Amino acid sequence: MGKFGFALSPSSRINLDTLDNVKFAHLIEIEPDVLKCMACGSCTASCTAGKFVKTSMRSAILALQNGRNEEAISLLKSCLLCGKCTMVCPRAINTRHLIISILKVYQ
Amino acid sequence: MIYQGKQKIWSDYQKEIPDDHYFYVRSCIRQNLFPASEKTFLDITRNKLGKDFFETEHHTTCGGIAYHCDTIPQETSMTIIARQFALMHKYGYENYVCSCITSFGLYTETLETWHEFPELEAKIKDNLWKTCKLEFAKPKYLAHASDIIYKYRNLIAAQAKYKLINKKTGQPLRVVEHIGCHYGKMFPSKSVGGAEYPYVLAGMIEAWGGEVIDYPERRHCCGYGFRQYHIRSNRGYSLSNTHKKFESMEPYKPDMIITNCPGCPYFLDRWQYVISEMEGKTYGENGHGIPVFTYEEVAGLVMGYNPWDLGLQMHQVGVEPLLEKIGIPYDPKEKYKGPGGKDIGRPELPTCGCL
Amino acid sequence: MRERIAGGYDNFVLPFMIGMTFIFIYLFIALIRLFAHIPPKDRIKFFKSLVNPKILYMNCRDILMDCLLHVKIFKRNLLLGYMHASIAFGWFMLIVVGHIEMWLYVPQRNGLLYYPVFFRYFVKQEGDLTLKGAFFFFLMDFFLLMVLSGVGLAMYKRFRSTAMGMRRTTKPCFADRVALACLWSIFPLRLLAESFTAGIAGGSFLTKPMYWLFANFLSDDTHILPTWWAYSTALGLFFLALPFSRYMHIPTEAFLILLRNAGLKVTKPRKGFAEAEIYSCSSCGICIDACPMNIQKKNLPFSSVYFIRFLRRHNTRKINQISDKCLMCGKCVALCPVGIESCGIKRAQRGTLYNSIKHDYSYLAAAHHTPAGAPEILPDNITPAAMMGTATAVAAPATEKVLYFAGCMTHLTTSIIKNLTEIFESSGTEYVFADKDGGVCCGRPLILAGREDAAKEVIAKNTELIRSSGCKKVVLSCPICLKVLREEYNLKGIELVHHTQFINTLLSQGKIKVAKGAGSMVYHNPCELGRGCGIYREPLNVLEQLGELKRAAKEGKESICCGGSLGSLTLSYEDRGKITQGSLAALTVNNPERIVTACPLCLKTFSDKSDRPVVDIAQIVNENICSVR
Amino acid sequence: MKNIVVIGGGPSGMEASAQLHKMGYNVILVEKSPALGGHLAKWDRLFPQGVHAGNILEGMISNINGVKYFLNANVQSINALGKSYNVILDNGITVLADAVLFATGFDLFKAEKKEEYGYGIYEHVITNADLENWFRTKNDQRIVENPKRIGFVHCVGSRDEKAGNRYCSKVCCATAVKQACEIKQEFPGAEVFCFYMDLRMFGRGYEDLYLSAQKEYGVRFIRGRVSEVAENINKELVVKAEDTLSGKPLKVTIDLLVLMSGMQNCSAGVKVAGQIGVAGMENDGFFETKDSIYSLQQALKPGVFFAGACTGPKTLPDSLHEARAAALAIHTYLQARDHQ
Repeated sequence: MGKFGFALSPSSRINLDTLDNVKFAHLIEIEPDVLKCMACGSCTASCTAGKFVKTSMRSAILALQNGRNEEAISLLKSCLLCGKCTMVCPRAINTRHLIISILKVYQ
Repeated sequence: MIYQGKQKIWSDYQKEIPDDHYFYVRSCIRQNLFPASEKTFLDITRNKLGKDFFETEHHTTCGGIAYHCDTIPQETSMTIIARQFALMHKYGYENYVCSCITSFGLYTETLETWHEFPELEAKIKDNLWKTCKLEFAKPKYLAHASDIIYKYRNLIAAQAKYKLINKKTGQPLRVVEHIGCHYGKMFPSKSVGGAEYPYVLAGMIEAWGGEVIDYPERRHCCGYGFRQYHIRSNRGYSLSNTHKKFESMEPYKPDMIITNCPGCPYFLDRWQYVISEMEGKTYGENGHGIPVFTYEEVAGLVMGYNPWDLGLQMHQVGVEPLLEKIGIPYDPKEKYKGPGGKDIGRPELPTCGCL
Repeated sequence: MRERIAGGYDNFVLPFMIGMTFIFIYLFIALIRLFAHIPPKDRIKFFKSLVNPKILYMNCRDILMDCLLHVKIFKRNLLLGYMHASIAFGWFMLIVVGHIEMWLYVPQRNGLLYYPVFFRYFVKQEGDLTLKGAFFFFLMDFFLLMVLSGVGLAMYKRFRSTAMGMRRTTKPCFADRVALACLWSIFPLRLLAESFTAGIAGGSFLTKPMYWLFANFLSDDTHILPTWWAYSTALGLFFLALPFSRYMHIPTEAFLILLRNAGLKVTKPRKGFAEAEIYSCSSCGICIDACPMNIQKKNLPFSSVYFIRFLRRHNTRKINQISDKCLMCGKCVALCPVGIESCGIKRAQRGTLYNSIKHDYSYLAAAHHTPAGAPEILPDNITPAAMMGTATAVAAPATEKVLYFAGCMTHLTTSIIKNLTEIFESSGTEYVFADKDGGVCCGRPLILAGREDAAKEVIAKNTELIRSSGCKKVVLSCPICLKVLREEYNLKGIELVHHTQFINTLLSQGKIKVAKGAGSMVYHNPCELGRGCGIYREPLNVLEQLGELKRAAKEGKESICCGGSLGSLTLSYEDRGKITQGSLAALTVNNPERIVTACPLCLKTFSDKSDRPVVDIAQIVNENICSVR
Repeated sequence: MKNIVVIGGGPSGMEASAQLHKMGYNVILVEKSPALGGHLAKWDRLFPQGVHAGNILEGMISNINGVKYFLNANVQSINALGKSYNVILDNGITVLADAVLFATGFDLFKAEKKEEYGYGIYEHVITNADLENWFRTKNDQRIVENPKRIGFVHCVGSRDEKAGNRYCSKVCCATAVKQACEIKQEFPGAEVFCFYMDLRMFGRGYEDLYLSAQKEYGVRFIRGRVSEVAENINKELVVKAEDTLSGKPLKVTIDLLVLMSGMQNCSAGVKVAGQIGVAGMENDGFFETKDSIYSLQQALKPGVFFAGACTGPKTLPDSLHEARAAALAIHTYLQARDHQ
C-alpha cells in the first residue's frame, strides 16, 4: 500500500491478447471435444462432486479459453469422474477424458 | 482512423450554440483547482471577443456531486437547478452556460426529465415558488463553456500569438483530448460531435494548429468516478483507471492533454505523480509527465496570456517543457508569486517533472 | 533296438542344439527378470503355493486342461479345440514317449537333450519286432499323425478361419511367420526323416508304408542325412524365433498358471505378473471377435491381442492409445483361452498415465448421506455427528433395515429408484436411502481411469458412511458400484447385493408375488453385473416368472457391452453409438417386445437408440406385482 | 389478360413473376437497380451448405424467361383505380394492374449508425456484405494480408432498441458462422472470434454448421455484445465486450472486424407503398399483413400482396416459399374477383 494507503488494483479483465495458446492446442490434439462445448451448463447441474464444492466442466473450458488455467484446475480437481456429465451433455462431449486430459496437461 | 468517416459523424451532431448573451455559472471545484481558468474564460469572451457574459454571486452549486453520491434526492437537486434557471430569467437571459461538466450533465438530465415527466416539472415549479418565491423558467439554450470556446475557436485563432506547433520541428503538437463523461455520454445529441468521437475539444485543437491523437482508451473515464475517489479504500480503483488510460496513450507520445471537465485535469495531472511514486513510471518525454490543461488555459496560452496568470503553476506536472516547445516565454522567478508578488509557496516533493 | 551311430552324435543335431541352448538361456534370464519385478510379498506367496497340495493339484489340472488339451477352446469350437489340442498334446506326448524309448533302449544316452528327438536316426532295429517295440512305434506314429492333423487344420484355418468359428484372425508379425513356417515344416520333415529311416530303425502304420513308398523310387540312402538336417534346422530355427513370436506362449502359459493359482495379480503394466500374461498370449485372436468395438472394422487394431503385441514391443504410443480406448467390458478376458487379464493390464497402464494427476477431495470430509427425509428412520442413538461421518463417528448399532445405495448414474434414471422403492414398500422392506439427495461416487470410475490413489480416498469415505449406517445389508442399483464395493471396500459382515438379487430373494421368500403378464422380453446382461460380479442366474430367474424370456444372439458371459461403458476414455460418441446398435441388434434377433436390463448406464444408453422399450428389471417387476406379503 | 405488377427484382420478385407467368398472367417486374437478383447478386455463398449464390441466381433468371421486366426503373406513382391499381413508372410506362405484389425486400442496416463499432472510421471494420463482396472479388483494401485475428459482431442493428430495431434479423447468426468458417478457409492461421448474444441456429443444418465452426475451424464463440471498438497505434482494433459466461470484461486486439448488419424494411419500397396507404408496422417497420398466421401474403388493401423480406427478416428459402405462396394467393384472389 505504501505511503498512499492504496495501490493500483489488478485488472479483472480477460485479456485475450496475452493468451498463451500452446497448451490449449495440445489439449485440442488430445481431446478435440473441448471445442464442442456450447456452455449449456448441464454438466455443472448434474455434477456429483458439485453438490459439495464448485465443480464445473463448462466454466473450466471457458477459463482455459480465457487463459485462467489455475481457475480451470480448481474447478476440476474435485471431480470424481463418475461420468454423469458425459451422459447429460447435449453435444456428447467425452467429458471424463477431457477432464483427465485438462488435469494432465495443465497441472 | 478514416477522417472522412469521423467528419460524417460530426455532421450528425451539430449543436446549436447561440453567439452571444449568456448567463454564466461557475464550477464549485474548478474555482478551487483551476481558479484562473474561469477568470480567463470571462476575460477572453468579454474583453477579447466583446461578448456579453453575465454572472451573479447569487448562484450556488448545482448539487451534482451530492446527487451522484446519493446524498440528496433528485427533487432537491432539481429545485436547486430550477433556482439557477430562475436567476437567469430574473436577470433577463435565456442562454445558460455552465463551467462544470457534472452540472452540464445534470442540467441536461433535468431538462430531459421535465420534458418526459411534465408532472414532475410542475412539482418543481411549485417547490421553487414555495422555497424561493422565484418565477420558474427554463433556458432557451443550454451550453457548456467548452461549447462556447469551440464556437469561438476560429475567432481565438485569429487573435492567437502562438500555435500548438513544435517550434523546433514545425510539426503540430500531438494532443490528447479528454472529454468529461457527463458531457456527451448521457445525451450524445446535446454534445458537439456525439459521444463516440466528440469534436468539441478536437475542433479547438485543429483550429489552433495541433493534431488530435486517438488512442484505444480515449473513451475511458479519467478515474474520478465520484464514489471511487471519495472513499479512500476505493482510490486504488480510481488510480487504476487513470493508469489504464496512460498505458493506452503512451505509444502515441502525446505532448499535452486537454480536458473540459473539473475532475479530469485534476486526476490526470495528480495521478501521474502518484503513479510515478508507486511504479516509478512517467509517460512524457525525458522522464517528465504529460502536462494536462483545461481548454481555457490552452486558449489563454495561444492568445499570449502570461502562463503564471493562467494558474499553470498550480499543476502537478510542470508545464515549462511544453511552453518551450511552443515558444511561449515565461519567467521562472515569477512562477510561485501570487498577486502583488506575494510568494505562494512551493511543492514539497517536486517530482514527475515538477520544476 | 540298439545304437546304430557310435558316440551317439552327428553334426546335424547342431542346429537343434544351438536353438535349444538359446531358448534355455533366454528362458532362464527371463524368469529371473520376471521374479525380480514381482513384489517380494507375492514372491513368497508363489513359492509357498508350490508346496501347497491343493494348489499343486490345481496347477496340474489347469496345465493339462488348458495348456495341453485346450478344453476352453473345445467348448467354443470343436474343430478349433482339436486343432490346438492335437498340436499341443500330440507334441507333448511325442516328447514323453521319445524319452521313455530312450530310457528303455539306450539308457547310456540319458541326459543328451537331442537324443530322444532324433532317436530314430541313432538307433537300429534288430531282430524281430517285439510287442513292446511295436507298441512304441505305434504310439509315436499315432501322436505324430495327431500333430500332423493339427498342423493340417492350422494351414486350413489360415485360409478359412470361419470354418473354425472365427470371423477374424490375428495378423501375424514377421517373427510369427518365421516361427509358423518352422512349426509347419517340423512335423512333415520329421515324418519324412523317420520314414526314410524306418527301414533301419523301424516304424509303424505311418512311417513304414511311407518307407516302402519311397523305397520304390529312391535308389540309395543319401537323402536320409539331409532330411534329418532339415528337421533339426527347422527345430533350431523355431527355437530361435520362439521368443520373438507368439509361440512364446508355449513355455510361458504353464508358468502363468502357477503364478495365477498362487493368487498373484497385475501390479505393473509391463513387468512381473503382467509380463507372464503378455508372453502367454498365443495371439489366437479369439478376443478380436469378442470385442464389441470391432463392429467397426477400423477398431480392429485396438483389440487386446494387438495391445499385448505392442506391450511386447514397448510401443508406448500404441499401448496408451489402446488402453485408453478399451471399454473394459471384460468380454475378451472372459473368452480368452489362456485367461489373460488384459483389462487389468490396461488399468495398470492407465495408472502410469493418470494416477499422478492431483486431486482435491478435501470436501468429502463434510459429505454425509442424507437418509430418506424423515428423521424417524434414524435409530435413536445415532447422533447427527455420526451421520455426518465426522471424526467422532462410531459404527452405529446394527439395524435390520437395508441400506439402499442408488449410485450416481441411477440418479439419471429415476424409473429405477421409483420402482425399486415401491418394491421395498410392497415387500415391507424397511430401508434407508443412502444417497437420496446424491452421494459420493463409488470410486470405480476413478479406478477404471487408472487413478487408484484418488479412488482410495473416495472408498474410505464411502466405507465410513456405509458402516456408520449400521445396516447389515446394502442393496445397490448400479453394478459399477457393486463391483467396486465387493472388490475394493472392506465391508466385512455387510452383505452386498444388487437389486436383481434382492428381488429374486423377495420372490423366493414369497414377500412379493408377481403375475406372468410382462409379455415377451430379452435380458441384457450388463458387463459389470455379469462378467464383473458373476451375477447371471438371478435376473433370469426373476424374469422367467414375469413373462416370455427370449434368447439373445449373445448371452451370459458373451453379452455385448451397451456402448455406454465408463471404461473407455477416448471412444467417441459416434463409435459408442455403433456399439449400442450392434448390441441392440444382437438382443433383438428374436424380436422381443421389450429389452430388460439391470444397470442404469445400460438403460440410459439403450433408451437413446432402441426401437422398442428398454426397462430396468425393477420396473418390470413392479409393474407385475400382483399381491404383497 | 390480367396485368400484375411485381415491385422488386430480387429472389422473391423473380420467383413470383416466374410462377405467375406460368399461370398465364401478364407480369411486369420492376427493378430499381441495373440488374436482377437483389442482395443475392451481391452474395458469394449461402448457408448452411455453402451453395454458390451465383448458381442459384442463374437458375432463377433463366426461370423468368418471358416475363417483362424493367431495370433501372422506379415506381413514380401508384394509385387505386376501382379494383385495379394505376402504376406509372419513371421510364414512362403506365400499367393498369389487377394486382400489385411488393417483393421489395430489405435494406441492410447501416452499420455506421453503430458509431461505437467505427464502421467507416476505423480502417479494418467491414460489414457482412463487404465480406461477401471480398469473397467474390478478393478486392478490399480493408482486409489485410494474413490477419492474425478476426472478429465477428452479431446483432449489429438487430435486437437493439437504440438502433430502432428490436427484432432479430434471423439470418445473421447463420451468416456469421458461415463467414467465420469461410474466412478461416481463406486464412487458416487466423483466430476467429464470434461475439454473440444468443446463437439462433434454428434451421436444418444450421446446428451442424455451428458445431463444425467449433470443431473443424476452432472458431471461438464469446457470449457478449461488443461494447466498444478502438483503434490502436498499429491500426489494429481493440475490441471490448463482457464475457458474460465468466462475468468478466474482456479485451482482444484483432486485425479485422466484421459487423453483421441486420435487416430493415426497404426504404424505397416503403415510399411506394405509402402512396396507396400501405405502411410499415410501428414496432418493426415491416409491412403489415392481413394476419400473422394464415394470410401472410395479403395486405390489408385488396389486390396488394407481399412476398419476401418486406414483411420481416427471412432466409432465402423462406422468401422463395413466400413468392410461390404469393403467386397462388394472387391467382385465388383474381379468380374470386371474377366470380363476383
